[in-house]
Amino acid sequence: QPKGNVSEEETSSDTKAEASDHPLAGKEIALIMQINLGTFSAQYISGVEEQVEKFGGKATVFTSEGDLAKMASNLDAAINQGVDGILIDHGTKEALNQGVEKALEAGIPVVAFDAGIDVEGVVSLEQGDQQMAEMTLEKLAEDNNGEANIVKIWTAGFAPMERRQIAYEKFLSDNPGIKEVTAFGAATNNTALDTQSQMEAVLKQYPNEGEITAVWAAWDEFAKGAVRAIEQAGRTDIKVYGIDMSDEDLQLMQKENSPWLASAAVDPTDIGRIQVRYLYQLLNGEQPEEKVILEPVFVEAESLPEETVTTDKLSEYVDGWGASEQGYTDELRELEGQ
Amino acid sequence: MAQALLSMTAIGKTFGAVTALQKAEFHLEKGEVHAILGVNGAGKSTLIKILSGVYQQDEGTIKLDGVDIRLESPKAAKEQGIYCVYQEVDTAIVAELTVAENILLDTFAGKGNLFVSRQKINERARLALRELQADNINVQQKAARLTLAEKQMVLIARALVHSAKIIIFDEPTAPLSIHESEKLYAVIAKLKAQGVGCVFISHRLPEVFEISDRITVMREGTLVKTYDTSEADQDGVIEAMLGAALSHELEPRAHEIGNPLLEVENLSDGQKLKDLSLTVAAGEVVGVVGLVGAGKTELAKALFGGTPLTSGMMKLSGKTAKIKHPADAIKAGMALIPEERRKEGLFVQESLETNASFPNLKKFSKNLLLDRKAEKRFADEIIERLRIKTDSTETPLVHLSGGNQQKVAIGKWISLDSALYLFDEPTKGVDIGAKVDIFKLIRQLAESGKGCLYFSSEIHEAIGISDRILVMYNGQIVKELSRQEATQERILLYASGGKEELGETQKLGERQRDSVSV
Amino acid sequence: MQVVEKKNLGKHKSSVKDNAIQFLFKYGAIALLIFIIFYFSTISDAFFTYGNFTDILRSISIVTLLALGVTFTLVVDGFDLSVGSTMSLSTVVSASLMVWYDMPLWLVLLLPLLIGVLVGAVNSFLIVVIGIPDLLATLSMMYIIAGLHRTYTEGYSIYNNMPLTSGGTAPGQLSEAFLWIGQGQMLGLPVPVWIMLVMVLASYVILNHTRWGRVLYMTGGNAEAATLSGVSVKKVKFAAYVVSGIFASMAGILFTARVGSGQIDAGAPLMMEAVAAVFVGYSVLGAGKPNALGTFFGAAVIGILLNGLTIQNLPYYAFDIIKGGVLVAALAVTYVYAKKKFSKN
Amino acid sequence: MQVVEKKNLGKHKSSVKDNAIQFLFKYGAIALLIFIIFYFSTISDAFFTYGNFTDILRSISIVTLLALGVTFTLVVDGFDLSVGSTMSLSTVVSASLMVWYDMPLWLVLLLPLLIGVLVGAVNSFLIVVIGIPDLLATLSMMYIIAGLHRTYTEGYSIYNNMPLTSGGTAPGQLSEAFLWIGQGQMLGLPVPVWIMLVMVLASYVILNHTRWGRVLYMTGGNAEAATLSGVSVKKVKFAAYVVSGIFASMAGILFTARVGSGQIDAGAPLMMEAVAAVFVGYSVLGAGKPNALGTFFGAAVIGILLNGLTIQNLPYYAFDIIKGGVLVAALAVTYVYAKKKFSKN
Ligand SMILES: Nc1ncnc2c1ncn2[C@@H]1O[C@H](COP(=O)(O)OP(=O)(O)OP(=O)(O)O)[C@@H](O)[C@H]1O
Ligand SMILES: Nc1ncnc2c1ncn2[C@@H]1O[C@H](COP(=O)(O)OP(=O)(O)OP(=O)(O)O)[C@@H](O)[C@H]1O
Ligand SMILES: [Mg+2]
Ligand SMILES: [Mg+2]
Repeated sequence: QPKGNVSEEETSSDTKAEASDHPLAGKEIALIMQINLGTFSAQYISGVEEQVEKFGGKATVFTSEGDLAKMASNLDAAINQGVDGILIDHGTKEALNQGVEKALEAGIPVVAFDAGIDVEGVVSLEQGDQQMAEMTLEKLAEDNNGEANIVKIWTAGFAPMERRQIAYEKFLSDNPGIKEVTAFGAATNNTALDTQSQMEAVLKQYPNEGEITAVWAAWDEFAKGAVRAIEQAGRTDIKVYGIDMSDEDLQLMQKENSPWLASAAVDPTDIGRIQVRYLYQLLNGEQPEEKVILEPVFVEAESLPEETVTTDKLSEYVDGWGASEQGYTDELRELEGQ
Repeated sequence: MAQALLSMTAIGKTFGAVTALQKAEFHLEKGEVHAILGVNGAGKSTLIKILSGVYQQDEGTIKLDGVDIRLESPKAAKEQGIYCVYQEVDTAIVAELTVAENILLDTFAGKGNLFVSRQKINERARLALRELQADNINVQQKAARLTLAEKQMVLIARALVHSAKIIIFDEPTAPLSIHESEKLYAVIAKLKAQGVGCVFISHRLPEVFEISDRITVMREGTLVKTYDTSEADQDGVIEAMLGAALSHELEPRAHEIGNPLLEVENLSDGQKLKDLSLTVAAGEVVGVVGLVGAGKTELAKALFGGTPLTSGMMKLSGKTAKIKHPADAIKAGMALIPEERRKEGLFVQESLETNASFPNLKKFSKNLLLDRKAEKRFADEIIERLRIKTDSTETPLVHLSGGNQQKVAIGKWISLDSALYLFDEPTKGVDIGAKVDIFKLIRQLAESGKGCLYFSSEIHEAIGISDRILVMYNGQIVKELSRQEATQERILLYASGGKEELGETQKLGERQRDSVSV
Repeated sequence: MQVVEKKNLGKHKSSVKDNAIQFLFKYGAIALLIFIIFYFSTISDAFFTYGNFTDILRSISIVTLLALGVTFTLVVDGFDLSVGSTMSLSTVVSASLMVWYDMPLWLVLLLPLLIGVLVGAVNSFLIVVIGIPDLLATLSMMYIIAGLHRTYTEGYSIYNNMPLTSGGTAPGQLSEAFLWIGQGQMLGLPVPVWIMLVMVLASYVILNHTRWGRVLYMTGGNAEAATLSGVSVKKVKFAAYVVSGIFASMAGILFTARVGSGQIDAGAPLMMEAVAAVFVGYSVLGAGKPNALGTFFGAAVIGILLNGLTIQNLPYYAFDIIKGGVLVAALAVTYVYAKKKFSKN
Repeated sequence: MQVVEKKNLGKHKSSVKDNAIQFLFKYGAIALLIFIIFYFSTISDAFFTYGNFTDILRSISIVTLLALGVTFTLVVDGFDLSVGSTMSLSTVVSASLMVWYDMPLWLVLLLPLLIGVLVGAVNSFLIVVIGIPDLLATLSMMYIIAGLHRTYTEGYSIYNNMPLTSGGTAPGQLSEAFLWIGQGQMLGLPVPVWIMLVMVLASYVILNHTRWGRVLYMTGGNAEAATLSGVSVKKVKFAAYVVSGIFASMAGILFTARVGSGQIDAGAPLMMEAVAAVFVGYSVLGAGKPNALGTFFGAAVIGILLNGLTIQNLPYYAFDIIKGGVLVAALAVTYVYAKKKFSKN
């Protein structure tokens, strides 16, 4: 990647706390990821790296191409290497518990995100998945006065997806005016494009206005594909409500007449930052709560400005975005300053 | 003396550590047929590959019409008017393309119109085939469906569509029937009359003597002597080829013929083979002769379980044998030395040891694990028994000469001690010296009480080795002749279709009389 | 003479069965396609419409381009597994040229194509000069290029005015003219469909009606014979891999223009699909070998099936079964016929 | 005589260079491995430790099993692209037997293996009876099995007491004994490492030191000659594909036991990796052909490289470049040597 058109002061974060010699400086942090896909992951990694650097440490990324066995091996490798702290992104408890226990035995603190790990002493971060699903579905119902025919794009097999599904089912049974017309979805290596093709076929199947009121996408990669398909078909009557949001998605939402009306998400960069903060709390010998729910933010197309903004500027328009203070303690803040 | 059309002087060529040619010479006049003779590996093919631009000489000069030329590629050679009909037809045929496309193959690589018209191609191809009197070949079919002889015709036609100065024929008659060979001789005569210089390579001395004007003999990569055909005699030429007089007299036969070993009744395969019956006794060599395409190979394979039968009964040593697969045949005590040894008989990338032990691996692997020492011992044994020339038992067979490979293909069956051996054209492409070794081996087998079936289209050789001869024609056994009755004339008569065509075959037979090789 | 007569006799006897097989071989694939279309049409009104068909064509345009490249390499008896990665590389490069460097359109189109040429050249270097078998050489390149394209973007996908890792935002956007390539319409058909049709036609003419095509098939059919006929097999193989690289790059550009951003790893899942399309194409009109029209047809069959099945609401996870089933059926027809043909000589 | 003398002369002259190539060919791969290990050891203390090495071995155990299967099919001159899908199928089947049906351990182990046998049988049916080329047949099967295993689970991964689509939760859990296979230790080594080592050794002995192995290699070398030497090529190919299916199933079981749940699509990404391991293995000890020790070695090289590079903090997106580079290097040595050898006859 090239150097951007950056004003000088922004790059100053480059001159980081290398020279500092506070007790928590120079820590090596391993980030073990199950899958590294798309802008969401890239932003998440950058959040982790940024926060670790601020604390004067160094982050190493282990990705596993979606392969849990490889993820478990990567966890082992990190432990062998004697890193100072471990961050886990996704995965399952069955695959990782053993390694996590080994890490704790070796005195390496662990913070996990969306991994469902239930080992004592591990801090687990979770997005408010049910809450996000509720937020978007409620908005959907509100926009359509409680009467809507919707298409669900969702896939099984991932813990967060399944949590979202629970909220979805509950919502449907509570709101009999909302009907599911059809549902599809597959997490492929090319999710957005495959979703687009399938959505096109669905649109063909329901060509008349009113047959589909809205699309509810349980993942932003799904939403992207659906949005493109709807745009290409020139359908202005169908709206999209999604969950998760990366910088790229934001651009899509901001486009004029974008069908994508709302999304609920936690800023991926923030997730990374917060996760690191909890790790440093552990490193600092503190005992934070073991289950942390990340507060989702609801982003509506209406509230976005005319000109394009990126997620790092989004906080100016959307409350609670990118400015999460979760996980900070006074001590940590002090550390950052050094 | 008039300017020679072509002079190759002091040609040298090595492949890695092997010297294929050394100070080789070859001269060709306009309008002559010039034969090249030599044992396997003498360098004939290498020489003509240099001439046709496939290889480049390491040293020496080539002059065409007195001008020095350098033949960097087959294309360059063709631009000079030098065309070649290669020994191994399949290397030069593209099976997936049509006959017409194959005939005009050379034109595609050249310059000229980018777009190709199918009609034009077909027309030109038809013309060329007509000239060869082979217009029965449909030019629009895929070349994959042609017989070997037809493929050879396509290659010859390929040379004819261009105005060639020199056409090289590398063993062109090997796959052709007598009738087809005759046609080829006529074409060569015509080319000769047009002033084309023809190079003709063959292991069949009689035909060489019949059609060539001059004969060049090569040995160990260099020229031995060039004869005017009218002044040469066969024995002299053979001596020049071998570097010594040929001692190919087989001892008179002395062994006993025993009980029937193989009895076959009414065998058919639904395709080529029809209603064949034959017997082979212990200690007997039975020759199965027929022209090319008579179905000998099919019969050998069918007996060995390689192709399914539609009817027929086989008995081995008096017991009915159900042979559905070569494995059954081997169990029943048979061994087949197939015609195409590289394709069917051997694992050429593997060592002699590996090849030799393969048919009888059980013997070399007690309790499953392979016994490498026993394998080596056995390999050494057959090297000694068959006088195989090789530097070690671990050399991959690709490095061995054709004759020696053939010996391995035979030797690998020895460990099984089979009762019945089927030899399919064991002397094909093998030079005279090695041939004699192979004949001796077959004799030895017979003397030790084995039965042998010897399939061959070399009638003279078959007469020499067999106790009894079965003549095949069109998938049937049309005649059985005892050793005493068998003469070339009679065999040829039956082999080419029986009595009713007596007049014509007689004529053919006479011409063929001396055109049977040594 | 007798031999010839016998042969003909044999032919007549078995002709009915043979003809059936021959017919199946020649028109089976097309009959299947018609049947599928017919079936879906009776089930859903939405299926047999102009709009749906142009959509299907558009949805297969990218994979068809990729498959055409694979076709060329298969024609010369090679195999290009690296097309997917090459497409990914071209996707991110074309996007980055606009987004990061604000380059003019002609450069944005030209540079990825040059990269395609380069990949083809490296592939053929490994194959022709070093002597690594095609499958293995292009497998290695598949990994290398996949790594390169991720390294180039540092794992990010590329989109308008994206924030850069070094801070700040990227200066450029995908231009309207560029997006038109992937999303525009022309004379009643989407632009990608035009591009695909032109490329299929061009490939067909080149492969079937020019000297070059003959040379390519000849090289694939029997490299030795081709050499003896004055063909430089190395150059021909080189050309085929370069063509393959170019097609992969075109597919990448089209992908970027279609989705409006430079997604990483875009090509990886399409590679196997392209290969499948080519193989289904073997069975079209009795070709029995890689051919441009067949490839298009193969892509179309798969595309139509997926479209129809989606309309049918078949669960996505069953799609692969159908895809594999079609592939097996097409291959079985081709090779059963090939066996018959072979055993008849 | 003259020829022979020349030969020897020639040999002596070029012997130094030849020997160097021969040496590189024979020991190059091993030298490379030693160098890599040495290099990483100097850079990181954590690298050259018992714990790290057993972890590396455990991390390659699954891919090695898969690769052993591929090795068997390559030995008979086939190619099994369906191993990845077969592994996925075995993964979800073994998990579902416990979670959905609460089956006893022996059934949980046996049934997936039977499925592997079945897949191998279908593969070889397509190849041997129908006559579809190996690559194409197994490619189709790859799709079909991938679709089947997703259809079986309806796209869900399978985990302890998962909720069922029909309502309620699944009755079973992965048993401790089962998990021990993937996560346990025995005599100082992880159980998967034991399994892998035993299988590598068994494959090595079978392929290199028994009659069966010889028959497999010869069938691959020249099927026609093997037939005429009394080998039933069909049965041999059948056996090779069945072995491949069994190894893939074992890999799937191991995967389930290792991660404690039945992930869908677990095998897909491992297929290419297994193939790469086998090909790197060609160059080990100058084999120049598929071989069990080489395959193990190939998997180890890739595993060690990835481990070392991760420790080095090389960006993850560059890994594929390294993997591809190692593959190219190994292949180049093998084939440059093969060319030399060939041009020497
Ligand atoms: N490509 C090659 N590489 C190495 N050695 C070769 C090659 N081609 C030929 N030779 C060697 O050169 C010598 C001459 O071979 P050539 O093929 O010219 O013989 P030939 O006279 O045509 O024999 P035949 O009667 O068997 O056709 C042999 O020793 C052969 O092994
Ligand atoms: N695989 C094949 N493809 C095409 N034609 C074949 C094939 N096998 C045999 N033939 C043809 O069948 C006929 C009988 O062949 P066969 O090989 O049995 O004859 P043969 O008497 O052994 O002759 P040859 O001297 O050539 O070995 C020939 O016309 C041959 O060209
Ligand atoms: Mg020769
Ligand atoms: Mg024969």
